[in-house]
Amino acid sequence: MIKPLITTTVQIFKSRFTVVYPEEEEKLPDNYRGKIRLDMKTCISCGACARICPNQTIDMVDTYTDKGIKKMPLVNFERCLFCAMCEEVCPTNCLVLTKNLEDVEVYDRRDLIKRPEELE
Amino acid sequence: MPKIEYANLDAEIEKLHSEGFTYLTKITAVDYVDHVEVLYFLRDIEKNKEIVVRSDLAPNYLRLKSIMHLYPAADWYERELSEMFGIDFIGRKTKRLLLEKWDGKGNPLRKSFTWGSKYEVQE
Amino acid sequence: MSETKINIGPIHPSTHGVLRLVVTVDGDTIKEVEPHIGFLHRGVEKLAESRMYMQNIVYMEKLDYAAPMAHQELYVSTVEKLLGIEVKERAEYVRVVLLELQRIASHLLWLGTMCNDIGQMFSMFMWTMRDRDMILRLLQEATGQRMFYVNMRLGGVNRDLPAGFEDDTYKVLDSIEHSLGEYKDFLESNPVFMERLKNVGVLSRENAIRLGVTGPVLRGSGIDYDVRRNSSYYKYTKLGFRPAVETGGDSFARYKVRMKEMQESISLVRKALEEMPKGDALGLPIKLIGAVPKEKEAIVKRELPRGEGMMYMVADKQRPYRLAIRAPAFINLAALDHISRGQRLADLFAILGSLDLVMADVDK
Amino acid sequence: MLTNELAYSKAVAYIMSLLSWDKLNFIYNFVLANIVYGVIVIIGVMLFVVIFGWVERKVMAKAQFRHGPTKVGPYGFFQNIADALKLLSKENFIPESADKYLFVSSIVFILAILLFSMLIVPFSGGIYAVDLSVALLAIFVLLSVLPILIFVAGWSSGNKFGSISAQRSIIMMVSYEMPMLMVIAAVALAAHSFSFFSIVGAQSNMYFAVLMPIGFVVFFIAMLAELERPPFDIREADSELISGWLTDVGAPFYASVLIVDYARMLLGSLLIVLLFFGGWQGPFLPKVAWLLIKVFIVAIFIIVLRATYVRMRLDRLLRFGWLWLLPLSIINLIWVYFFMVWGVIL
Repeated sequence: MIKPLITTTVQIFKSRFTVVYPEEEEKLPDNYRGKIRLDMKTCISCGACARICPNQTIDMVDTYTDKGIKKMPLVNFERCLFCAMCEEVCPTNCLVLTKNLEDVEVYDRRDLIKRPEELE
Repeated sequence: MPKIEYANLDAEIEKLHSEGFTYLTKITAVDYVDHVEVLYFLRDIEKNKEIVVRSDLAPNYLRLKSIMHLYPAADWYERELSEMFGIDFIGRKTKRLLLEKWDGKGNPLRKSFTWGSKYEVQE
Repeated sequence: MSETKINIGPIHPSTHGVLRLVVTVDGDTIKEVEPHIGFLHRGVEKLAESRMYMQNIVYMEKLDYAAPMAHQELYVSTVEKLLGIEVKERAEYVRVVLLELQRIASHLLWLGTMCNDIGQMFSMFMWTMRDRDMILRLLQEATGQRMFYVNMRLGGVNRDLPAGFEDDTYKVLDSIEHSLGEYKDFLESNPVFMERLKNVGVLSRENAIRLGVTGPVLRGSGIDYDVRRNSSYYKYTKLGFRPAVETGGDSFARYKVRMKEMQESISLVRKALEEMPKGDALGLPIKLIGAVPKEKEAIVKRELPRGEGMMYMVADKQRPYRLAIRAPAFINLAALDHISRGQRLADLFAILGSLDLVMADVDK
Repeated sequence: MLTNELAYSKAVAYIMSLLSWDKLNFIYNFVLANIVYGVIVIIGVMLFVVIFGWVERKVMAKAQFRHGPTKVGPYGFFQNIADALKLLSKENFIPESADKYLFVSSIVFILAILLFSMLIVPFSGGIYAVDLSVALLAIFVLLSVLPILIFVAGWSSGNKFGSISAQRSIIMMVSYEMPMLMVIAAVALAAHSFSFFSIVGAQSNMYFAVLMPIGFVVFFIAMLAELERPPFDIREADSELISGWLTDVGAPFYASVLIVDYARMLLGSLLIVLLFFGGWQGPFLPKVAWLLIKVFIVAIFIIVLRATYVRMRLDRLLRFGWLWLLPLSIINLIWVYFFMVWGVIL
């Protein structure tokens, strides 16, 4: 009857485990799969990522680059599952998932659709 | 396990049940457009033996005898199959749809059931 | 006496996920429980038919969000059997480590939510969540994501275990083993807890077989059947795996089975880490045009945390022609009506907790 | 016209003859003193509700390795006030299937009765509203009215969960009221009177908790059931009945019920301290300080209980109440009687 009480009081004096998120940052491993980073220069607009994506979240849109209009992937983060299949399929691996979480937290759903320029 | 004729499917299942295959793992069906194949996965728990009983059904005559009296586990599997494939099971009490949030028209897992238009990405 | 129908609706504090129970109650004893499912039906089997083999991993993980690694591994080994690809030596050990870690995490989630349903004000839930979070951080280190890993590839894993993984795991396993001991005597010397679980929701041996239940619910009723030993995949027998069986058949027996299984998984992970051979564990990377399957169909059985999962796949060049999934929670929920007849209304949630249901598994 | 003034002045003269000066003075003092004291008590109870709510959330959080409220005020001190304001600002809806008047009046009465019973309980030697000679009985008359009011509220809320929880509150009452009253009889027997002052006075050389340990344990358990603290919160069983009789309660009423919850907790721990731990007696600290320290210790023990124990099933509680609590309280009564005969305590 008394043993559970002892266990609880022992737990009271242990240190806290939760992290107060906005103030303290949580340590993420380096291979964490967060927001996609696109290297516009090396992208050969082959569309492999658009075809491999299970949720069809990547769409090839024509963007203005210094070498004229090229088709670049536009990512709709509303439907993205962060499975990093596009990173694996990309022949010139110009598309990498980074540890950056802040850009993917938005207040307006339309901001989740990121054009290639915003994926820098 | 060779295919069983549609006629003596029930006799085969009863024979296996008496032989000791008392555990029903799953009932599934596959729609091969010209015929629908039904599979019963039976198992004998003590002697750890497995058997798959298969048989073909003509696409227009999708009717099977219910095996709920032998395997109570079959209740939910049969209801799921009747919704997904349109196979109706004879000798069943509850007729209520298993999947609540669905109006029940059409059988999704048949090849004839197609999706709406491809889901476009909003610009 | 007057019979009233109580609708324990889809949104309820202690139905895990979206499950609606229509309970006909006579006073306080339950006459009949009628589960209504389908709120979480995403049509995964139909969806899988329109995606290439390796694209379906993402959906197979969401079949059971409490143990995504287990379902993903079940699907990948089905495709491997179809394409006739052998799993590498080291990759088998890596998979055993990741699978057993996921099993401990899933059982900890079960322990927390069950104590919560019986009425403990969240403290056991928070303790188990702390331990579960340690494991999720480990898996995050190994795969890159906390919940949905997508790290299995045909024949192996997409990234080998990082350098400091072994001693992190040993530290985490020691602390979990210590706290498991603490929880065990915290709960079992707590008479109110024992009252809520002892001979509540009894499932006899024959009924367990007739109703086709699986996993800890089956082993709780005294039937010694565990896919890891019976169809011995991934050298479990070599790692000295012994299934945990209880003969009580009531909720307390199911609780003890899962506690023993956690202990068993901890020793499995330790042994697997020691005997892990050197070499590469990397599988084939994902390609737009994958290999063409050799066999026509494949049947694969695995021991998921909730029970025995089975996948039957019929092959069609680049896409599965038909994928039939046997979800353990589906049939465990079907047995709820039989188990909870004659019990008290308050016990319905102790039984639901002991069945360890995840609605994503049921609705597929 | 004339007769009006005449009648009016005669009436006034008659009233003035009734009220002699000292009677008027007494009425004036009585009304003033008690209204002022009442206001002070209500403010004190509200203050305690805020402090205690914060302490409970912090201690529960620490027992579960988390932070608890940290945003509003230093260390989240004003979180409860923020919650109360949020609840009060919400629209107060009454379900149309509910019996309007019964539903509203029962909740308001619960709050009123509880605050009224605060007047009877003395806070320390000097601070008290009225020294009833039968204060103990009055308190338990009021405390046993609460479950009936909760029954009325649950029953009239028109919600199926509400009516089940209403039935449960009556069934529960049957199981724990009897032992509690038996233990009070034992306490009164030991202190020769029902008034709190003599009870506390009688405990000067030996606390009643030491004198009758069985009685103390029985009273503590019964009081837990009265306060609906886990492991006995069967009325608001969250996992089964969503929140029992509170399921269809509008936000402002829910705020008042939260206040009732913590006020009842204060009343419960106050009673335990007064009856068994010798109220405000203590070596050198002022009287009120001793009372508050003891109340806090008892309250924190109740919180730890809430963090550990699982909810007891209804029929288990009945069996526990009748098979264990009742015989124990009778044994305790006999035990105290023998002590009285040997005259050890006084």
